[in-house]
Amino acid sequence: MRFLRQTASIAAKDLRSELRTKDSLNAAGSFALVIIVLFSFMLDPTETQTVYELSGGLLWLVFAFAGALILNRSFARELPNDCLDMLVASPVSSSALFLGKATANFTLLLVVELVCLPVFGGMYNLSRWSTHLGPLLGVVVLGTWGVTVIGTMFSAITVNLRLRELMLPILVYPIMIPCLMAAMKLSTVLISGEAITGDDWIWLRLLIGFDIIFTSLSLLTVDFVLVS
Amino acid sequence: MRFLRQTASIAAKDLRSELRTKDSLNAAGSFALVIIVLFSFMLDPTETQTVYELSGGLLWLVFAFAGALILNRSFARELPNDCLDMLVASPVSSSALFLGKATANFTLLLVVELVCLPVFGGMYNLSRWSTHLGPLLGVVVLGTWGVTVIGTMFSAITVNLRLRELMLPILVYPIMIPCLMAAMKLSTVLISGEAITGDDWIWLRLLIGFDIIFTSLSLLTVDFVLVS
Amino acid sequence: MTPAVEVQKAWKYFGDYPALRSISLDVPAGTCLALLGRNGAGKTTLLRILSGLSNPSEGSVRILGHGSRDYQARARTGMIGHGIGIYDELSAAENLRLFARLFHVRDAEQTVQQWLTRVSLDRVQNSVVREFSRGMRQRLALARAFLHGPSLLLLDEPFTSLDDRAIALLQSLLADALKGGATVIMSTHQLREAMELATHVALLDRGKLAHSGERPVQMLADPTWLYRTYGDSQ
Amino acid sequence: MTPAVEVQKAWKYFGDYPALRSISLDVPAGTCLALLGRNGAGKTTLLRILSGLSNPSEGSVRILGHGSRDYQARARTGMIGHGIGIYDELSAAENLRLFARLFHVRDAEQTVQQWLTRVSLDRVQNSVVREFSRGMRQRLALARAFLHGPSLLLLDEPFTSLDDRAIALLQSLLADALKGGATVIMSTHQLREAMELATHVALLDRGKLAHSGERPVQMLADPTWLYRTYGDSQ
Amino acid sequence: MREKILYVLGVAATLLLVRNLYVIFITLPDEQDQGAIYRIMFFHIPAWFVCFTAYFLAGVTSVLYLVKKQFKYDVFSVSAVEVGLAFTLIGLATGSIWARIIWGIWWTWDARLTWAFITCLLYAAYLMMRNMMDDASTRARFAAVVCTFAFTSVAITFKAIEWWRTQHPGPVLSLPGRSAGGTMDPEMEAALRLNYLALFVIAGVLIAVRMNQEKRLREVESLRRQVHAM
Ligand code: HEM
Ligand SMILES: Nc1ncnc2c1ncn2[C@@H]1O[C@H](COP(=O)(O)OP(=O)(O)OP(=O)(O)O)[C@@H](O)[C@H]1O
Ligand SMILES: Nc1ncnc2c1ncn2[C@@H]1O[C@H](COP(=O)(O)OP(=O)(O)OP(=O)(O)O)[C@@H](O)[C@H]1O
Ligand SMILES: [Mg+2]
Ligand SMILES: [Mg+2]
Repeated sequence: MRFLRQTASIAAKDLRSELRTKDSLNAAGSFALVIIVLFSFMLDPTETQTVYELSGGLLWLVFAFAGALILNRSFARELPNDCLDMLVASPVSSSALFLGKATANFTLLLVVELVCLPVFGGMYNLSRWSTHLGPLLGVVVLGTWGVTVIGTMFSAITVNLRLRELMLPILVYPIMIPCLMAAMKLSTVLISGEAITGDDWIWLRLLIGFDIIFTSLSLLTVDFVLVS
Repeated sequence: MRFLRQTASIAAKDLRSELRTKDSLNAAGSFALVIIVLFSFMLDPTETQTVYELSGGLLWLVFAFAGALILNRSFARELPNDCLDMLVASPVSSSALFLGKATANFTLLLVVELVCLPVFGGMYNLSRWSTHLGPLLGVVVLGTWGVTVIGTMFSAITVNLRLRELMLPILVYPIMIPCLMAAMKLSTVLISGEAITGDDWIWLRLLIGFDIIFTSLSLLTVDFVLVS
Repeated sequence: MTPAVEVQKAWKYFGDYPALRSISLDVPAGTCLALLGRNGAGKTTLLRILSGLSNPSEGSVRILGHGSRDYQARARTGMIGHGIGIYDELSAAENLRLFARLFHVRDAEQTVQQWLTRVSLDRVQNSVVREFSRGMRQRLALARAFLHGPSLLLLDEPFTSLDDRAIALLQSLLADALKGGATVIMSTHQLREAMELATHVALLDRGKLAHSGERPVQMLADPTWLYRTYGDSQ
Repeated sequence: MTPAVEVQKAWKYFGDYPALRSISLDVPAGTCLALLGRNGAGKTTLLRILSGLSNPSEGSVRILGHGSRDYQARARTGMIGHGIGIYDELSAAENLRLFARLFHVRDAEQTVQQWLTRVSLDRVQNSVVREFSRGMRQRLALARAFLHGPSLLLLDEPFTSLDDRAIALLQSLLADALKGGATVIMSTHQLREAMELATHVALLDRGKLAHSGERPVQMLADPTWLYRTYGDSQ
Repeated sequence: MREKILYVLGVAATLLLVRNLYVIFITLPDEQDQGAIYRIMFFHIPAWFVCFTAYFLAGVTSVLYLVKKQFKYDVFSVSAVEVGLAFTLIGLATGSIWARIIWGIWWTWDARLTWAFITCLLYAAYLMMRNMMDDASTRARFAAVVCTFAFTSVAITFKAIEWWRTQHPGPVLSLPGRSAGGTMDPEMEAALRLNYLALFVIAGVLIAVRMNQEKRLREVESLRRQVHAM
């Protein structure tokens, strides 16, 4: 109970300082639009088949990129006035702190994604993108959580000099590959208007397993990262 | 002379402190590699024609994304101890400061790109990618300089913003699109093993013109950004 | 009565460098300890261990009878570090509310208002901290540290860059806290300000505890007396 | 002789808010001016203008006879700000070398070594600054500011978090610089330390110059005399 | 007095617009190829022209701000960009509708369209960035630099039809500095020019109103700061 309330306070704090004004929503929206314009230069948007085939990949590329930007900042935000010290010294357990920050990042990322999704569908004339909206959102949520957990952890590691050498930040993004890969495959299928069948279930299992494993791993290790 | 030495000192300083921690280099490098790997799974590698057509676009998208990670840090690095103040207060002109930082970013970005290029060629079985290596490198250098100049300039502008991670790409990409577009087109041609001919010269002219215009614009205005 | 802080044979290594060397220190409840020592002596390192930001490499630390990372110890400790520890993007009131919630302060809103008034920031409570001058931020940091009525206060160079009025405020806050039975440990170089409150002093010298005990009377007239007497003469 | 610093009717607006209001101040070469004022009075704003980090909205500023952003003015000015202005990822020696090069110091390497010894950081010169204690960083910041033998020194609260030895060091550095004909302008809240050197004082009160002139004798015995006499009584 | 002139101008322009609407929808005949939909041109083309002019003036005043450091230039830049952005949105909307009827799709990644869209995003980002800065002086300086850079995008949008092969129609008006154009029916062109005038004046009035508001905003902000300082 106490744990949950603290987690919520931390998350609320992070979200509030991002959402001060409606800045972040606006920013997220234009970010999505800008990236979508960039893609239009890469692809020939009139070849609908190719666009459908790449759709999941492009979508998650945007998500991963936006994620990398937002997550990199997550703990760095605490540095200027040594705020992280105050949080760690307060009666908040490291895991509540981590979960709170992860929740805030997750929410921000999700907002960006939910803005991107329809814009992406609309501007590329992917008429079938919303036929399996429920499952698609499910995949987005699962994939985003995976990206968030790893990214938040990485963000915590980079603020700690000692661990930076030990834990090889260069591994962080590659660790996300299974998660991104699964999310991409599933999204491509769903955006193309098909249902998840036979072969694709394994991707879903991979995605869920990934989320569970890395969430537990992070919660177990975060105390070592934050308390020196 | 004095100008060049100061520029070199600033660039050396940035490179040295980046190479100490390798933060943004690692982040940008591993992020770029992840994208390349993921897309190689997404694309059907047997459709060689499609892959060749997409190659330039994909490559520059990766560069642009990786670039944002590096550029975000460029001025942010100066914040913690108010180091930027010391640089601005020293007898270094704002333009030397800017050029120094741009040079450092350029080098870092180029390193990431030169690592990505062969990996990209290899993973996608683009057997012809290195046939026009010289011109390709030329295009990479020109394109990267464009990206860097704009990115460094806007890094200075956005460094104090709440949402600088998102604001940087939002402001920077629209402005650098001509440069990215030209670089994409030229790279596609060169990676496909063809030479730059007739119609494509306009892109090269655009690229060079872009570099010149924005370098001068930045040098003219940077003083207003740095001195309040 | 258990001492507020019990440190036993605590060592702290950074790599191979021992920043603290076998520190044993008991701070009785209700006292005010001035932690003195030259730059690099290890004051901050010790305070970070006491505040649970860092674990000693060897030795044990008990805070108010609990382990240094225990909820009970943390909830009753207040801290001011080198940085002010408040968020620039949030308003003054939001900052305090956040910490009130994290520390489970009862009547959070009322306590926050009370403290805002106390540090005379009530009129600007809804302004973003970024707009504050350094003095205003320092006052807010004080309010943040005292908000939950801590039984143990850990202050790392609290007088730094406060003007005369703010120093008077801090001293009165500390005096009130001491009167209420709290224990205060502060590191400082501004001996004169510290000596007005300190009942005990401890002197660190390159990681070792060179002296600890009640404040010698000589220090009131001549604050550097301790350095000269117990400090390394180099 | 031209004054080292000439400020004429300088205003500084942040938006429409005047942080400095018509400041006119001449600082004769070779003097040491203590810039006093409560939190938010505008000390930092004025020092930033003098150091060329910011232009006055109105009025004119001459530094050593040049415009405030001129190469000649900048090359002969040393500065210590709120932040210490050194890079955490570089080593002590690398930091100094960088600034030596930026300031075109002759015999850079030798000067750097000399200053490292002077601030007793020669033994840790190759350690990354991040590992230093606050006092060590401050000493390094001192070395950085004095490295190029500036004729004008602008110091924003330089005594902050220095220990007795470091304060003595800074005071001796300043005394040497003054003896060498340099001009010093420092803002501070630690009046006692400042009064040992200051020949002149200026008091800012919410953006206005409330008083400036030679240091009144009363201030030696009672540093807050100025505040009480010229400061706003609120 | 100034306010009164503004109101009078605003009313006059609105009246002109009403008259133009009458001419456009009632008097003018349908066009031979496009039928009734061509009428959207009377809004599409002037809207773009007005917004380009606004961006151009904002660019000029931005440079002036950097040189002279007077807030009135900054005030004009924001106001012009905001009004310009509104007209950009009108241009995009009318263009999209037109495209839907003529080409059968709402949007295509044609060079002109894409650049118009990029310009829109860029100026939206400009306004967003301003919102994120608290100190008016910093805001004005940085915004001025961004505005100067952003103008390149306007230039490219303007030139896109000449530089790339686009689906979007080429020049129809004869403008200074343009070789092609001048292929329009004189009666239509007259109506078009009158509508130009109406929209221009309306934009001008809007900018002036917005400038007043911006000035007030800054005054309020500084009063608040003064209260803080006490
Ligand atoms: C969303 C879709 C569209 C966008 C973003 C768009 C954008 C623009 C822009 C930026 C201009 C500026 C002209 C200038 O001042 O040089 C323009 C002019 C014009 N547009 Fe569009 N347009 C769109 C759709 C259309 C369509 C569908 C048509 C007709 C088939 C059309 C016909 C014209 C014409 C005739 C001009 C005037 C050309 C000139 O004289 O320069 N537009 N449009
Ligand atoms: N960048 C800025 N933007 C807006 N207002 C500012 C800025 N910098 C300073 N101010 C305002 O200018 C006034 C003077 O601030 P300044 O930092 O110069 O005070 P100070 O005398 O140095 O105070 P302190 O002793 O706390 O350091 C304050 O009211 C502050 O809020
Ligand atoms: N994170 C760290 N990594 C490596 N060494 C460190 C670290 N933190 C402190 N040290 C070293 O430990 C020693 C004690 O540092 P500490 O900051 O505790 O000193 P201090 O007494 O607080 O000094 P000051 O008065 O300057 O604040 C110093 O030699 C410092 O270099
Ligand atoms: Mg310390
Ligand atoms: Mg100050």
